[in-house]
Amino acid sequence: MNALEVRGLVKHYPGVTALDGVDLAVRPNEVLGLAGENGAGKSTLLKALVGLVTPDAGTIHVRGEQVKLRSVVDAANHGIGMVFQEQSLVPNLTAAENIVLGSEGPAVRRGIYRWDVMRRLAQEQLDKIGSPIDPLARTDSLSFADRQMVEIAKVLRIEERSQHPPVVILDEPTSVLESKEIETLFAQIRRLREFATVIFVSHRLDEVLDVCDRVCVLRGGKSVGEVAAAGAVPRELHRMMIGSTGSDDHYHGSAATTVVEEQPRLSVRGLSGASFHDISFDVAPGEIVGIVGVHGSGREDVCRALFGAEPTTAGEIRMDGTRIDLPSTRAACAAGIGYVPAERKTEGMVGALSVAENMTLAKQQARCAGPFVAPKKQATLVDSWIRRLSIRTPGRDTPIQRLSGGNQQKVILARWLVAGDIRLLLLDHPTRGLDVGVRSEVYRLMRELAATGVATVLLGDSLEEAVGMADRILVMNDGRVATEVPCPTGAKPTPLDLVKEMV
Amino acid sequence: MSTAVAMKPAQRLTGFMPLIALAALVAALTIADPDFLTQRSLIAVARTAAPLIVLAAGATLVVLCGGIDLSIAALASLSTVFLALWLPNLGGLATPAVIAVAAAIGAVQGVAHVLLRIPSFIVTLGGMAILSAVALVVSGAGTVRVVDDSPVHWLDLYLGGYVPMSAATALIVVAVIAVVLRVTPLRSWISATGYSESAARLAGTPVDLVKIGAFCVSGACAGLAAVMLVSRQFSGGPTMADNLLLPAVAAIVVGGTAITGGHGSVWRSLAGALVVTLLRVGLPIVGVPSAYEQILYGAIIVVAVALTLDRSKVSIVK
Amino acid sequence: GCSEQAGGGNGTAAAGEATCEPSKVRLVGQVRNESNPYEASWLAGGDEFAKSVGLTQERLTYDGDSTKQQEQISQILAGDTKCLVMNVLPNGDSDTPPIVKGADQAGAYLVTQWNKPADLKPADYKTWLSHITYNGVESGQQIGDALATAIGGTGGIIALQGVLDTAAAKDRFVGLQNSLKKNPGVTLLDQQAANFSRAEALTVTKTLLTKHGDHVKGIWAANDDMALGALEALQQAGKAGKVAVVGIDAVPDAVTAVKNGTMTATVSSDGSWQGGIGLAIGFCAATGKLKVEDIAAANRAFFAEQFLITKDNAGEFAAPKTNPADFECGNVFNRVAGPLT
Amino acid sequence: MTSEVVTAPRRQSRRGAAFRDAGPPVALIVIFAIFSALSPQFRSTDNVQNIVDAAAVLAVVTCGITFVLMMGSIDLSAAGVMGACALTVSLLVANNRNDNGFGLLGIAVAVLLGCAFGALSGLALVLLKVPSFMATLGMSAVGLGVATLMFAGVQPNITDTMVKGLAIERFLGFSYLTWIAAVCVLLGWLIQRYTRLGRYAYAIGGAEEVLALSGVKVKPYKVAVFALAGAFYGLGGVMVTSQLGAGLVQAGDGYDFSAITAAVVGGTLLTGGRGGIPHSAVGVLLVMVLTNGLVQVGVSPYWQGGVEGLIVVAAVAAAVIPQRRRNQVVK
Ligand SMILES: Nc1ncnc2c1ncn2[C@@H]1O[C@H](COP(=O)(O)OP(=O)(O)OP(=O)(O)O)[C@@H](O)[C@H]1O
Ligand SMILES: Nc1ncnc2c1ncn2[C@@H]1O[C@H](COP(=O)(O)OP(=O)(O)OP(=O)(O)O)[C@@H](O)[C@H]1O
Ligand SMILES: O[C@@H]1[C@H](O)[C@H](O)CO[C@H]1O
Ligand SMILES: [Mg+2]
Ligand SMILES: [Mg+2]
Repeated sequence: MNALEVRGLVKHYPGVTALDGVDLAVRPNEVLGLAGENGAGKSTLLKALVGLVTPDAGTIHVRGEQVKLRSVVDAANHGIGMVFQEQSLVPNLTAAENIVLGSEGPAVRRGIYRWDVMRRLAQEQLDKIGSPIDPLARTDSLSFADRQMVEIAKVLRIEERSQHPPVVILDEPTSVLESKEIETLFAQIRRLREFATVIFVSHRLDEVLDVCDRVCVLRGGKSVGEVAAAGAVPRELHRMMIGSTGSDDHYHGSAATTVVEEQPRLSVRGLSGASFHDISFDVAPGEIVGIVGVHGSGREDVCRALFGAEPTTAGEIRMDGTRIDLPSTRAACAAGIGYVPAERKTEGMVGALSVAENMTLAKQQARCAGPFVAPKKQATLVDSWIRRLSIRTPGRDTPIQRLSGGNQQKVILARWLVAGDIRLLLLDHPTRGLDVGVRSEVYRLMRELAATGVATVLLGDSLEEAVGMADRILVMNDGRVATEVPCPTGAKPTPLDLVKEMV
Repeated sequence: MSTAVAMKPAQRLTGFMPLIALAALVAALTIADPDFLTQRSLIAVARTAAPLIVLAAGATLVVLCGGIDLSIAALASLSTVFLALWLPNLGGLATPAVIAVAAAIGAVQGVAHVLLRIPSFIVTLGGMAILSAVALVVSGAGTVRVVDDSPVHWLDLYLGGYVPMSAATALIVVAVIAVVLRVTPLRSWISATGYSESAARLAGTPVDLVKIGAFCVSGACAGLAAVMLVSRQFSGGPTMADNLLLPAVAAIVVGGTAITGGHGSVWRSLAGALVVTLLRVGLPIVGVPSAYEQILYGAIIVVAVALTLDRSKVSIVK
Repeated sequence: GCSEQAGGGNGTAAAGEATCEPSKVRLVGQVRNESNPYEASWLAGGDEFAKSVGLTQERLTYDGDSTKQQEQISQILAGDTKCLVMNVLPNGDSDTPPIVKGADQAGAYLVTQWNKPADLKPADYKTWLSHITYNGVESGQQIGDALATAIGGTGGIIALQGVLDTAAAKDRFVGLQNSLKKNPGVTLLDQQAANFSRAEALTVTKTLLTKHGDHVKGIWAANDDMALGALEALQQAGKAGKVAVVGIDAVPDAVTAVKNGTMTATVSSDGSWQGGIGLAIGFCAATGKLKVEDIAAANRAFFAEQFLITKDNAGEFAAPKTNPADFECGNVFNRVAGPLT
Repeated sequence: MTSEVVTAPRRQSRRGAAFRDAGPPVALIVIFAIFSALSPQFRSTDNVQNIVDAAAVLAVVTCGITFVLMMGSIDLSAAGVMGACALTVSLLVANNRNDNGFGLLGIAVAVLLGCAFGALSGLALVLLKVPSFMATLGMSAVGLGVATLMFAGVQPNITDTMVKGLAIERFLGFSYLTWIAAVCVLLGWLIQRYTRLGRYAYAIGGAEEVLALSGVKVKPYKVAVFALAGAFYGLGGVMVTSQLGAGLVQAGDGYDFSAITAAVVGGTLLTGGRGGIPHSAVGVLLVMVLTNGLVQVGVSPYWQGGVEGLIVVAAVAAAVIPQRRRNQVVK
């Protein structure tokens, strides 16, 4: 008997059919992968399984029995729980409270907290996954990876609720993790499999094949096939996802610019701040420099400091030989520096504003005639970039929050390109959450920009990405540059070489 | 900016909600007292509403940026004192001088908010207390009479015999702010700041300047409101406008501008100010007894906000 | 072109001339609020007068909000003003000029009380019939003197001021200062504003009592509400009966306290008479029984009679009620104590 | 790949966490020390007692408002609710207007009325989706109207000796009202720490949307928090009535903004999710020390409000220094 089965699930949104008759069967104690392009319907399907989306047609069966899932609580009572794509813990509560949140059971009697019971309940969940964290620690004092453990522990709590082996759904849990943390997570997933069923979504196909037993592929809201993970290769999955073979050269290495030795575009000397010290490096025009390091290595802060978003205490920054001061992001912007933050939803885009407004936010002059916005100029400009980057949007006036993540990311990249005056681009996890196809497009775009002489600093979404894209890699460790590794096409270091320096 | 393209009829309706609320209120008052709907009466409402409209319009910018300005009324009171003190010497120049000083005071609060990183609620609450104290001291704790009010008298005239100059001025202020926002990048900057300050900042938006600018305009508007009050009252006083704070905030919210920032407009505040004014003067005039007037005022304001707020723009209401 | 006045109205056509049918007269009484005993009694007095001539009073309250007061007045004046009579308590001195100007333009009969700028005179207007107030300097001094006597002519006192920017607060304080000159043995230890409010007076007094301790022999309050707050503070500090307290207004609770001896003195301001008399003067003028030009100059702006209330005479003031005779057209100026100085 | 991963959550200052709760208590001590140095009367036992006694009502009102602020909402209804409850209690216990004499029961009714007002604000928020700023402002007007209706022109003076005694009788040097306030603070702290209501209020301020994803229905809790706050205001109204010996419509004048000021000065964030009752208690003391101290050192009445405003801004500014970040969002 299948742990979970979906038959002919349909979900329409105004103008979109998110699910178009999906069938899916999940066997007990397997790890099932779910792959598909951005917008293929993965999240919608999963949300239907935890009662957050009510399907228009089709049925859901849990352990052979047809069920109607009306809410998260409903789903939990049937033993289904989900770790959401954006972390969903209450930061100012303790880990224990988060774990039992919504199903406190004996930990809260008549509205009164019994902290010792709560601690015990939480500890039981944490023990299942062997996490050593203190249940009474405040969640926002935990590391990112630890918080993810808390999320898993929280989902496992449904086991007690339903008296059945749980089904644990993980929607893109790795997109925000470092490789080391991903390893830990995978170890957890393998452990979970002993007593639970897991559904796992990721855009990193190698990962999917690594951890899953079986992978189902969605396209346009339909199931288009499945593969057994053992022996399968990412290319095969990719082909099923987009219906044709992708390019061999994922990182467009052939388009890599040959960097000529000349005056560096960016030159950083002895830069220090709260979480980084004495950072020095150069980036030549057209060069892509990757910075790798674990969480807390300070690389994000270096990146932000170069954009005037983080104060520095010492050191100097030169652009094309001229010393510049970066008291604000505005100053950085004016100096021809662009920044794509990792947190797209909260720091990258202004959700309620339109595509056009988001795209022109940094470079207002590009849509203005004098001090005034020129609607025609804006329309032409924005539409041309929508076309150039094949951004899928109903129109330039659509609020950006209605676009899929990949398309949102393209708009944010376009933001720095519209004026044509960009000299240095700082990319913090620019491909986070993007499907392989879109990712490849982003890489191509980076190559094109490099070819026009734009210098790029890249904090890759994965080590592979950094290695694949960068001409040179800085390894940061504990706020300092540990080493610098050349990374030319054809003579790339292996990720393992870098990891040694990172820890 | 022009999200009109994809607007559904229901969404378009929410844009008109403040006007619908206004019309409903006029209708209700007219039913309660048919004499209320006379030309003279409506002209009086327009004249009465002028300072409130100006105050609310200025403060709307601060609210759109995600902050709040609690000092506007105290600043307006202080400005009436300055104006009354300066009119004898500066004559016609007193008006621009007062507006400039008020703008500067607004800007100083903006700078304090931005540099010290204190919530605008607290900065302007402190500002309110400080400005009140200054007004009390500067005025010698008393009314400053304006003997020759000719430099501000124009505000008390009627254009074509019908349109109060103060109301016309208020309308112009609203229109100017609205048009400037519409045709320049300011609108994007302000809403980006209000919706998501960190995203705005990381897109190179001059968030700090935008906020300081908003406080500055809010201050200037308080100054102009003070000029209107002096022209109507022939004097300045250290507490003269103090009671306009909550009505001004109510006007902004009743107009449907989100108190959390980002979504809204000065036009909405114009409608909101008229609603609030109608409630303030209309209820007692049509004969609602004092105690019931307060109860009705409270209830109607809440219902009006329930009507005008466009909930699709704000997911969580705090 | 611009004009002084909104068009389409009835203008000043009949101002001060027409005699109105008594039943056509519209009576409006406006005070700050209905939530303080003094002003509530004012409106009650207005109601009683209105009833006596078969009319009803339109009651307006503006919550001590100057702008709201002006807004209401302009709205009233935008309606039918032919036989309009208004008895108004302006919030502060500065609120009187625009009210007077508006009423004058509309030809509405107006009586104001308590607050007006010194240089603004009813005699210069046609329908601004009279301004009535009490002599604040005098009352401030009277209770100051009573306080000095109560503490035996020597010792420290503290003063609770009213809303600092009102004429009432200032005049009364001037009166206290006069009294202090007359009583050199009395020293003013401290003065704080408690804004005519009972609650604020309570906290301020408690603080001043700890600051000055047993040096405080008496408390001078610019109105009874504050005096009553001070009494509570004394009680809470265990000093009830040991410190003399004086106030102004003769609100019922204060009169009772004076009668009991817990308070030393207060001064009568007769709220219900004030509420009735303003309407009465206006009504008499509107119906032609009182010709504006016949009103004696001294009666166009006058101090009304007031009495110092001490334990001896408190009984007579215990239950204030209106006397219909006061409101007859021949008697409306019976309580004039003297012209405004 | 075997060694411990050094992890530090992004952009979260550990330094700040240690410092941030220390600011307000330090400010309280500093300000207290300054006034003590300036005025011997200020540091007298009598005056310290006086400060604590004077803080009683504000402490109770601030307890209520703190829960609302913790959720990230705001509450401006204190003035109206307190007025209505003051009139209610003064007309229910022995008084000069009627023959009632319900004593404690009268107090209970007043507190329940406050609770009902709060619940109404909460319902307007969750059902009509009216922002709390406006819902509570409206409710304040309604409360004042109801109070004015009950006032009906004649001041109700209370003759109930028990109610009057609360402000006059003392235990261990402090008035009964002060002890009531102390109990409220303790109770508030227990609610915040040990009840689902308190913890959820805190969580709602931290991440409201997450609660929904965890299957928690937040609406009832929001209403309950406003109701709880209303109950505290109701009690505050009763306490003012006991102090003044009479039921005043204006009983709650100014408490709305002072309570918010006290809570914020104490370290509760207006955006919710941080702070709490102990913070607010410190904030209340800070505000009271300030008002009392300014009178004691003889600052002119004209300037008192202004100086207080300045110090409050300075105190909050000083308190946020340890947490200041370049890209921090402050609304
Ligand atoms: N609430 C919604 N309203 C309207 N359309 C929606 C909604 N949710 C999803 N959609 C649409 O349904 C489609 C499927 O979206 P879904 O989020 O399931 O994709 P996904 O496979 O999870 O994509 P990604 O890989 O980016 O996470 C998309 O076209 C999306 O635009
Ligand atoms: N109000 C809306 N109207 C239309 N589409 C919406 C709306 N809200 C969300 N969507 C769609 O819902 C989809 C799913 O949202 P979700 O939060 O799962 O993001 P996502 O697609 O998974 O993002 P990412 O690509 O970053 O993984 C988005 O792709 C977006 O197109
Ligand atoms: O009510 C107030 C005070 O009580 C004072 O007597 C001044 O006059 C009235 O305005
Ligand atoms: Mg998804
Ligand atoms: Mg996704």
